Amino acid sequence: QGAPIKLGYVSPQTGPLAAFAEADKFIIDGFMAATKAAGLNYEVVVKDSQSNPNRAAEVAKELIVSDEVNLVLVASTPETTNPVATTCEAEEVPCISTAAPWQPWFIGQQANPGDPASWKPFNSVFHFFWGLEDVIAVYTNMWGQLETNKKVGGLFPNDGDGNAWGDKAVGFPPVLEKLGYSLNDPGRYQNLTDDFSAQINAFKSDGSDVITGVMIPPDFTTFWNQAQQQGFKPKVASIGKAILFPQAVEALGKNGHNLSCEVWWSANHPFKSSLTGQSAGELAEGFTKATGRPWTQPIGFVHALFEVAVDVMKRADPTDSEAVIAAIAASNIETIVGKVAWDGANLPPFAGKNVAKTPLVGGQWRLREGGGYDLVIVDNQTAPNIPTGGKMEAIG
Amino acid sequence: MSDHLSASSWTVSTRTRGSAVSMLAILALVALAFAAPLFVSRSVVQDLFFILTMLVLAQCWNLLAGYAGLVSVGQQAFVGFGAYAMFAGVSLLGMDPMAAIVLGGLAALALSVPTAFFVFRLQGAYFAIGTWVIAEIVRLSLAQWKALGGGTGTSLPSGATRDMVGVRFVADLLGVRGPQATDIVCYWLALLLAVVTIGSIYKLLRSKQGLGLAAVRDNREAARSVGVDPTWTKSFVYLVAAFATGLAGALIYVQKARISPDAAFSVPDWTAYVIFIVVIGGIGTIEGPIVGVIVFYILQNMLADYGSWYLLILGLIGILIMLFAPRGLWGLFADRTGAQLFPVRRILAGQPKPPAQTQDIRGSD
Amino acid sequence: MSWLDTILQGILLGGLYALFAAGLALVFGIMRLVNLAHGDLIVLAAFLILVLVSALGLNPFIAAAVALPVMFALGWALQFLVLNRTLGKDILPPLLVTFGLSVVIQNGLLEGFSADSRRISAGALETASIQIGPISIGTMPLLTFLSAVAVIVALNLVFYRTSLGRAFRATSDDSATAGLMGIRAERIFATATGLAMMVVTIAALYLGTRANFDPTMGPARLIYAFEAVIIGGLGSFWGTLAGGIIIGVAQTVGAAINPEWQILAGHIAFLLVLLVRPRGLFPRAVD
Amino acid sequence: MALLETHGLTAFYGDFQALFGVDIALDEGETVAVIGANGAGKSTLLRSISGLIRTMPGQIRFDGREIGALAAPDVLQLGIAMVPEGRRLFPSLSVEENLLIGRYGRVGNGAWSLDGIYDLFPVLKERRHQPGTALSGGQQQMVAIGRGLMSNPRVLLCDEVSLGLAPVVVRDIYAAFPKIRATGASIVIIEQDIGQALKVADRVYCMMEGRVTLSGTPATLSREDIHAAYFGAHAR
Amino acid sequence: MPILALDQVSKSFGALKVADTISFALEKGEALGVIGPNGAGKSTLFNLITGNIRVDAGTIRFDGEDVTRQPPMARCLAGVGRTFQIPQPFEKLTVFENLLVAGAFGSRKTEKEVGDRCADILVETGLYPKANQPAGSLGLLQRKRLELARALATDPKILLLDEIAGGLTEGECQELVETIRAIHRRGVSIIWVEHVLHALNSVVSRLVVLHFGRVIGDGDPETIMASRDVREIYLGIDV
Ligand SMILES: Nc1ncnc2c1ncn2[C@@H]1O[C@H](COP(=O)(O)OP(=O)(O)OP(=O)(O)O)[C@@H](O)[C@H]1O
Ligand SMILES: Nc1ncnc2c1ncn2[C@@H]1O[C@H](COP(=O)(O)OP(=O)(O)OP(=O)(O)O)[C@@H](O)[C@H]1O
Ligand SMILES: [Mg+2]
Ligand SMILES: [Mg+2]
Repeated sequence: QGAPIKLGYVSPQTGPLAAFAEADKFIIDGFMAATKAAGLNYEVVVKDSQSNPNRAAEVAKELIVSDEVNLVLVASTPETTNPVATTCEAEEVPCISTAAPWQPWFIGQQANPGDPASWKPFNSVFHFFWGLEDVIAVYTNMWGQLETNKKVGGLFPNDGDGNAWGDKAVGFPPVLEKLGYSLNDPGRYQNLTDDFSAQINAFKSDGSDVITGVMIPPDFTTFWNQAQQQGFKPKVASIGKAILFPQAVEALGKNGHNLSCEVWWSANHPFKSSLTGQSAGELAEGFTKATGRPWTQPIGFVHALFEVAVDVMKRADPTDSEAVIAAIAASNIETIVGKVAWDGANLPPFAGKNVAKTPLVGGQWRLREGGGYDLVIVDNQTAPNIPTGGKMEAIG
Repeated sequence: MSDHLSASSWTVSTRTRGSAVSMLAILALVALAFAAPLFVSRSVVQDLFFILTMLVLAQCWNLLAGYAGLVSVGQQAFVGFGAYAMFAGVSLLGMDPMAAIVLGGLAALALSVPTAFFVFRLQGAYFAIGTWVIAEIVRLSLAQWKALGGGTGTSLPSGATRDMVGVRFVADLLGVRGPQATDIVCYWLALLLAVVTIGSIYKLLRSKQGLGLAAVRDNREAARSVGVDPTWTKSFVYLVAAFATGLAGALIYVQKARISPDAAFSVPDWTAYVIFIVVIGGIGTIEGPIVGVIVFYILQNMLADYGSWYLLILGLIGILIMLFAPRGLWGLFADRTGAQLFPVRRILAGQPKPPAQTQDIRGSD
Repeated sequence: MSWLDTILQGILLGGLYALFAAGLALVFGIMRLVNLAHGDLIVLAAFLILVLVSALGLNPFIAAAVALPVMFALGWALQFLVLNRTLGKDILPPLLVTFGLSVVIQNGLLEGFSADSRRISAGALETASIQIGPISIGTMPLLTFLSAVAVIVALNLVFYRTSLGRAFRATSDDSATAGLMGIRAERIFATATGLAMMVVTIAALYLGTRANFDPTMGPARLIYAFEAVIIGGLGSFWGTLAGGIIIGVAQTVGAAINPEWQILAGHIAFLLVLLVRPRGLFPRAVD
Repeated sequence: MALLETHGLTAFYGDFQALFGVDIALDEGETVAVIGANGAGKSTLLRSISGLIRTMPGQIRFDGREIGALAAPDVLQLGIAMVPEGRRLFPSLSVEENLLIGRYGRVGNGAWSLDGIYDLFPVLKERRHQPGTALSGGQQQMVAIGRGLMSNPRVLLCDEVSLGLAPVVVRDIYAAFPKIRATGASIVIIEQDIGQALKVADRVYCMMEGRVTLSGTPATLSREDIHAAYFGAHAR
Repeated sequence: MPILALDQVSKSFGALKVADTISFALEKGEALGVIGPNGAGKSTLFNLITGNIRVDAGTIRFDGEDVTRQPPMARCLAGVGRTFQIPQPFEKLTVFENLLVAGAFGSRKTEKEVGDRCADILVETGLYPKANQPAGSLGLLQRKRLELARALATDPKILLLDEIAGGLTEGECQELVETIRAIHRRGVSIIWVEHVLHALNSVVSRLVVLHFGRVIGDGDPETIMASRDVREIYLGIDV
């Protein structure tokens, strides 16, 4: 058997993004148990990015240079995935990344993000997740279920996600226009803004029925409260990132009811782990049992990251980077988040090589009797194999 | 007073007994460091790069706070600005990264001129806050620069660092892969920058300007009365520190190859850690930051896996040292042993003239 | 009407910043102590209120009232045991010690409460508002602003109408001579920091109910607080309120032009004020 | 036994020794003057007593207690107030506030109140709301004395209260001393003006270079003795 | 042409007038004494002459040139040397370095060029044994000597001395007087503020009396000392 296969894993375990990594230990423990049971010899070197892009780049370099890992895995938000992937690309070390929409990942690593002609594919880094086109489709499908005036207010911050979502070429604006929605985008605000009266005034005077955007939780809370205070009550609010985690929705008190968001993964997704054979429900339940906390969406993707890694390593000599890279490119595997294959399906040609897409559906947070919220899948037009749990409802 | 210059035989020197020995030791150490990539592993080179770049930042901050009394909490402005200028040079102008590093330094220098104009209107604590606000403004402004990714950030064109001047040569010479050769070239640049920075600071401190700087720090009013121009003296130091900080920032980001406003203008990474390094080692000495950066590196390696405990302990150590050993570890050591690697004291030696010659001015008792 | 609303919202926002800044102004004015941990202390107080709310099921306002004496004691001890040792001619020791303290508090909170963002629930008040003509004013922002004014009035009363306030000013002027009057400077300083922590608690109440907070968000607000204090002029509480309002209005007006300008506009307003008046709007006659 | 006495009092500023074994005594109700040249150590003596400079515990006794090691606020609480050299009014406080601050560490309910001070120095009443530093030097000195009295001290230490004041003003200030004595307070004054000192004091100490070189009642001291004690043997 | 001429110089701190239309001139090589009660504005007058404080009104001419608007650095270079009443040493520098700063900056020379002269001044002022000690470690007397030494190091044409004899013993005072006389003999003009009158009067040939920021007397020491104002206001002798 010889030396163990060394995987390096970077995620934001501390700092503001720590919620994304809360299942890391649970998943890696499960991964080690499963591989051992299967007679495989793996070692995982875990590094904490501290939610800091500088630190993420440093630890990636450490993984490559000191730990000499065979493959780097990285998850959660462009702030973590991009510095790590950039480092791996420069070092010609294979890297698989996930849990960030592919545009901020791919375009965000281009030298001149503003000039599509200059974009180049990468050699050794790969990403699987959904993209903006998916979230746009999911959101507009959800909105389509309701009667609205098709006026949309956009809240896009000046960060990796916000710039991609609001991008005039690849983001929301062109698609919404095509579908007959009018988008009111007042401009990029900075994260941790204390006042949204400018946006609220703009949406109010426009009479927007729909609000969308990709916000960090504190900003959405600030916005949503202020909107209610100012008497601005849209029918739909579909917000990325901010209401990903149940705690963030609970922080809104009763005002979180019927907020909608994209669903990357849920306990009801009809997929199984290729590694442990667990269903999505079983994985989620295992997590809750182990930690006493409710399941969250990133769990499935972190698990899938390790599934892909094992699958790749089965098909290549772990010590041969070229071979590993080739094996990643040739992947075609059913994971707990669905099929992962870098086959260029549903992607523009420039991203086809490095990006694989997973299915995305839409959900709404529903206030449970006796407190707490449930995430109910309300739209599956983009992935009919994922069952819905209800229909889209307008906010109060 | 010309008659006073005649007979006496004074000598003034800054050397101490051990200083020639320590100079030799330092030279040997630098030579060793230069040769290091030949016999140490890549990860050691990597760590040394980190140590050297942090050392440059720490020396610059120490020059400001320790020698000029300018407590800045906005040095990240120059790190980030230098780094962004380097990115602009490489990505937008197609420059070689090596040249773009120089561009980064110059850009930071250029930024420091209007900045100095503003912050030198403020005193003490106001100065500190002023520098911080300026850094925020620079960060927010660069976050609007769409060509370099705005708030998202951007990466260097893949291959840019591999095509950097000298990398191919080093790769062939040492028989290493491209990325490793890039690391080695960056390391040598960091070494060069650190040596030149320390050397220049040392030279500055031993020069007339350094003396004036010390006088201004000790007593501004008295300094003005003996002909020292405090504003000019401080501005000069501020500009020099900005230039070196910008170079270091650009170099650090050549190595990282990815930039975003939050990363490049990070207060913890480029100012907080730097302050800890200086405080732990000992403020107001050249040796202090050197000791500090080594201790900091060891602490980071020992504690980095403990997440927030690491920072918590670092914070506590900083507080304790400030309260109980305000002159830092090097201060403790130097107080016990009197050791000095970089002496700047002007020691007067020689004999006063025989009393007969001073008769005319002292009078008889 | 839109501009009126923009400015009004800016003024209300300025109340929040002034509240953040008032404690800072007190400590800065009396001891020349630049407390870089101020933002983190606000977050700490917010967590204290949160714990009281969730553990005892208290109404947040009552919880804040309970937290007031606790924070006073904490501030008193902090100043008496630690910060008093750093006071002197040199501004560096207090700066560095409070900086270390900031790191310690942040990471201590991270250990204790994780990085999750939290919120103190104020129930229906959160979204309530008052309609005045075409403009609606959020009840919470209004309460925040009124609290800021109340805090400023209270601080002014304490500072200028009580014997404690006289002792504050006297000690600030000349602590050795104050000692001759029977004033124990260390305790006066400790009391000042204790008071500042009470203001911090009030600020924390509004920070915590307004939006989510997490252990690392202190410094982001600290800079606005410093700006408010400096624009206002050392030791002037009304100046601090004015400073907060200037920054708040600059932000909302900047945002109305383009949200990209929101935060930048606040900082630029700060620069402009200082360019014209390097010692702030209402500097004290003697320094 | 004397109310306040020093035994072999020594005092240092860092390495510099300013007092070399000073013995003085003050009885209840008595007024004592300390005279001496610039730098003789007079202010240092008062600073030591008032706790601004810490000394050996046993070197100063007040009312039977050793107070040498006490800090200034503790000394004040025992009933010793000081009017410091150079007045040292608090610039951020108004005249009235400067007076009120004197009451901060007040010991007991004695004779002195705001009204009492305004009776003593009527001119202060008119200017009560002005900043202390806006007053003329003489008025400032009145505030400083009033501030010292507000704590109703048993002993009032006055350091050069007539320094740099016009003679008329000096007369006004000295006119107040009998009234202060009438309340039973004991007083130590430091005075450069020897004539003035001899007029108000029951006893006089003369200091030079950190030592007491002469003491006695005004009646027993000749001008020549004082002059010798003042300038040392080589006086011109 | 006088080396220094003040014309109607005024300065107030708030309501407090510390210099009130002061005018006088000093000839080259003259030694002038300034006396007056504490707080009369003597030190302030020095600060106005050196530029550490800006005048509110009036002009100051030095060596024929109007220096009213010049900063202290420029006036120092032009030849104004001063001591501070409360000594202001550069505490972390050694005594010798204190002089080097003054020498190098105050006369626009290199350290090398002024080293010897600074050392000689140390000997002259009796500070030589302390040359390599930090100035912060000096006692008050030596700090005062250092003030004088540092002022001399700038190679002044005029020397402003602020109460440097206070607190000296008789013998030390005598020594100081000799030193100042020697400096004076080399052609340096002197203005000396001093309360130790016998020392002052053994050096100066003219006295100016300040009171509440006004010049109330200007003349030869004998007449001034005998004048009614001075006896009343300054000496406190009953007339
Ligand atoms: N803070 C200080 N640091 C060092 N030395 C000091 C300090 N204060 C006073 N001295 C020195 O101590 C000695 C005694 O000073 P003190 O002030 O007691 O004299 P004094 O008799 O009150 O003189 P004066 O009449 O000038 O007020 C003097 O030599 C003085 O220079
Ligand atoms: N920077 C300042 N701000 C306000 N007032 C000042 C300032 N400097 C001096 N003063 C005041 O100006 C007056 C004159 O002070 P100055 O120091 O010139 O007196 P002086 O004649 O030198 O007295 P002394 O003999 O005690 O040294 C004093 O009342 C003093 O308090
Ligand atoms: Mg005295
Ligand atoms: Mg004076």
